[in-house]
Amino acid sequence: MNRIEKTQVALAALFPEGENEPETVTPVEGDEAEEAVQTGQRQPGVQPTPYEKHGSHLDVLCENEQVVDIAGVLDKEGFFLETISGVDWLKQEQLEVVYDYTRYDHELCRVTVRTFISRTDPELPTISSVIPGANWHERETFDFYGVNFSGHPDLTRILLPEDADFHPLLKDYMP
Amino acid sequence: MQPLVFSPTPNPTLFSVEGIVGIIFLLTVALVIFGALVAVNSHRLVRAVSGLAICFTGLAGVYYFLLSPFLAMMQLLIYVGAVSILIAFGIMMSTPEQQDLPGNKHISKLAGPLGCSVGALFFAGFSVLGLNTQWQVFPRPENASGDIEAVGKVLLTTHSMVFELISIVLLLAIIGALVLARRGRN
Amino acid sequence: MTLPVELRHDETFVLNLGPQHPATHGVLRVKLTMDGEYIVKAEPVLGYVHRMHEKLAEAGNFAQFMPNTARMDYLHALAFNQGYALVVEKAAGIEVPERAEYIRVITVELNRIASHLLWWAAFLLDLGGFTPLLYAFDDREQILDLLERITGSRLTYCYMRFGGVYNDIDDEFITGTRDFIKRLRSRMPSLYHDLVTHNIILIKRIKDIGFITAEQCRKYGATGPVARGSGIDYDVRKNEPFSIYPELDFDIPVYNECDSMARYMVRMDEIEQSLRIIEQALDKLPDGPVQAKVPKLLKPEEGYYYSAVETARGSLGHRLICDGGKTPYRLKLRSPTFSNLSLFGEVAEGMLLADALAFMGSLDLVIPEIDR
Amino acid sequence: METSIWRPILYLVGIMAFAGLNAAYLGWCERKGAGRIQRRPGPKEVGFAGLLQPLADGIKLMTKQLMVPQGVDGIIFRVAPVIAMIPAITSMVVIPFSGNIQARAMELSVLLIFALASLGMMAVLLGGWASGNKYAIISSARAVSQNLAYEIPMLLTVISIVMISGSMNLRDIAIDQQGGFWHWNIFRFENGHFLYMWIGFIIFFICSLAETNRAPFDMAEAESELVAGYMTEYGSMGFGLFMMGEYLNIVVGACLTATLFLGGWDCPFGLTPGVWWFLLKIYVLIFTVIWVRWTYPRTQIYRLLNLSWKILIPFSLVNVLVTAALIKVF
Repeated sequence: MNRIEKTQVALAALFPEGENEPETVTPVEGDEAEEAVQTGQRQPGVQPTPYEKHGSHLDVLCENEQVVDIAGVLDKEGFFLETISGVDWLKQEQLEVVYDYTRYDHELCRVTVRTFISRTDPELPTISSVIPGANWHERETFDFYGVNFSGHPDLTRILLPEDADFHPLLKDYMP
Repeated sequence: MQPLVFSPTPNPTLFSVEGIVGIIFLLTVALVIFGALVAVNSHRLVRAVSGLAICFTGLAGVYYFLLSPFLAMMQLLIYVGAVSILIAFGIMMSTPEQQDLPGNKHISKLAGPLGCSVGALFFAGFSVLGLNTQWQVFPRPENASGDIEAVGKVLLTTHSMVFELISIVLLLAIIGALVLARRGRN
Repeated sequence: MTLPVELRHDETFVLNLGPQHPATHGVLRVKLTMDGEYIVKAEPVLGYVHRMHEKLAEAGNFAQFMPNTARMDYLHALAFNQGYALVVEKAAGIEVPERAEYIRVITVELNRIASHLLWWAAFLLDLGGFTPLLYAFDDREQILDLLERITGSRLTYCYMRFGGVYNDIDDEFITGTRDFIKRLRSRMPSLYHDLVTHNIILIKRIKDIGFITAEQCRKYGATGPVARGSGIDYDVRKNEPFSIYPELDFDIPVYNECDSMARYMVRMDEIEQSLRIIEQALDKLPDGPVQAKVPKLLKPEEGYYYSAVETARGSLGHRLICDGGKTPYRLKLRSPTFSNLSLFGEVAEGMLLADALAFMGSLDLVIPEIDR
Repeated sequence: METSIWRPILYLVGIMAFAGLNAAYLGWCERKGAGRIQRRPGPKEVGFAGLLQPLADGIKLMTKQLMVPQGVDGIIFRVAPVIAMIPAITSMVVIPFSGNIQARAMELSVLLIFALASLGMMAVLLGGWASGNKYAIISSARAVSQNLAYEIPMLLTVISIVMISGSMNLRDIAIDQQGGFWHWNIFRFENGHFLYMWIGFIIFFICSLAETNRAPFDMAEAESELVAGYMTEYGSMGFGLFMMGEYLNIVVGACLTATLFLGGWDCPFGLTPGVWWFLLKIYVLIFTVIWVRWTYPRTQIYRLLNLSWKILIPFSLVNVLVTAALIKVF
């Protein structure tokens, strides 16, 4: 079992519903996987993605509360957090938060964790209790998107002035 | 080389070595008085310490004119260079703010006049004494130039007791400082 | 400020280091709570040169963002060029001609050396040594001259294109680069190592200072020389090979001491490794075009793309999300020093002010890259 | 006693001129020296080889407004730079430039120089305090602890020299070393002092670097840590006076080193002693100071203090003991 499969199994344990378990553990080259990744319409679960195409081995779509558990599992597996990016899907009326994880060793494995949250009341649990390095990344996401990370020790503006009252990366933000 | 002393000539002109020496003497005396006034009257602690340092510097000058250059140097080295600086340092490290000292309002109105009159009384008394005393002219002290050998001999013979006592005091001070300084450490 | 020292009941005071301070190399501000000369708490305050590049990316088409990349890490601008080119090429499925890949690697590595030289100079300046600055600038100037010949600029390059590079290199550049390699190799032992690295004051200043464990690196996502100084063998060029790096023979210097000296040594060794890379790439340089046929207006298909490159400061990631339009729907930059600096608060606790600044210097901060 | 007024006036003018020229032109020397060390030309635009640069700098500094920021203690802030200059100039009075060029051969001249040096510390302390700036205060605290720490080994080394010469008069100490370099205190080979005084010389030189706040011991103005230390709030001539005071302190330190260890105005080979040898020695020493400044990085305040308390003071104490013992035996 290589690193990618191991990680996939470890993560799949967080998604108990049988239908989300992938049938095979090798990266799927088929069209279904492709489509599922791109539309963002699929069910929560772990899905292998073609690395050559997307630069990521595993794509995890999860419920909001699960980000902490996933961070815990990945932390235990020796992953580190690369970055957290917010995305504003204005048409679908929701925000997405993307976490990128990878490992230091030579068995390359990149994991993308994604979760969708409401656009009107964006709230997510913080993972900074598990991964202290997430602190600043979450502050940045709060800064740009207004995502409220509950339980964050110091959710203040980081790059924008401390008295800013706007979230500039929202698609409907007009300066 | 002789230390600067007043010339026996009774009325030196201003533009001569004796005249300049006289001016310098008056300057040192003025420095003492000015420094003392600053030290007493200033409302800021650091300024008061500066006044003290000025006063000490003037005193060193007075010692020099009293034919004790060694004492004068020691006055500069210890009182200005060490004591004043340590006091200033202490203030700097401990005062919470550069506040003006609060004027004490509870002093009776009589205090000023009383103090002045007592001071005037002392001044008058000493003046009368000084003017009426038959001053003896002592010969030049032996060690007027501050010869280091003579100082050493005096310290280790005539004043050896004092010298030893001072070392004990200094030793105690060092131990005390160490105790205080080490308290914060593990 | 009317109070010279603001003493609280617990006898600490706040020292505001920056945003204009000689040791922060830019406009970083660190709020230090001090107990005498010891740091009780250190909070970096960011954002003084924030320019919202990520929003700018969403405002134009793909090619229009290329000049912006160099404005972030102005010291290793070509790696930022390359990182952005790679992620867009990945999204749009563009093949890059081999010669272009070689030229990219040569220029990026030259730029890496320039960046490390400038770091070295600035680090020594932090430690109070002014002379090394000018020696390093002397060498860096040679690199800038070389790069100016082919890229047209000296600092904020916009040299890469999707599917290649803007300009082919010529013989003069190749001989100039070879001369430079010879020159730097002859200067490294005497000017850099004898004068500075073996200096007892320098060693005492940075040895065992700024101790970062491998676990701390992982928790904070530190990469680059900071991680490699803590015994982590992580370099995107080896771990996640891109471009022509797999075809070249070079080592990743790793030191296990975890202190500022280890980070210093990593960078010094990396200069030598970069020289090796350039030499091999010049030897192997194939003929051919330097620019693939690419449509003027790119429209990559919908999807999530991630690609990483190794800059002088660590792993630079581009998270690109496309919606099929002609502009990036979302471009997130994972800048290495943003993560590296987030360590600072934890590690600087309990340090002396002078040591903390030496430690900060060893992190190799480029503020515009943190603030983006 | 000859009481001509002209002698003091001539010395006054001479010392002021010497001090002023040194303060101005050491800045030029430093910049030129730094330039050469760093493979660049240094100042060269104003006058031949930039020789008028100090004049230009002086005019610039003097014509700038003396800014007194809000919240500083105005009087002390203005007076501190002046205090920085006084001791350095006054010390020149007792320095024997040659056998017959010395303003005053005081019996306690060594003591006088040290007494005045401690006055200079007062200037740093007051200047830093009056600025009302946290960096300046930290810098003042550093300067005082550094100066106190290095005064002790310096004085101890001087004591061993005084014991050998039997005098605190700089002139007597210099005369004691006349007649070739084997008589100099640094190489002294008589009365049982078998070539160990160079240890004292090194201690003294290190201490004089620290006392004059020069790199690698320039803790008080460590620009990468404390911006400019106690000079942070100073501009124009306030800054200029601090700078000049610093250079003059270096000159005094070099003069003291040359007199105490290098035979004063003596020629190394016993030929034509005179003021030129003295000047040559002090400028070689000053060049060394500049050289060190532009070669080494700065050390750290606690290492600096440890160096003094744990290495220099024990060594200089042993030095005093050995010297005393050797004087007793031979």
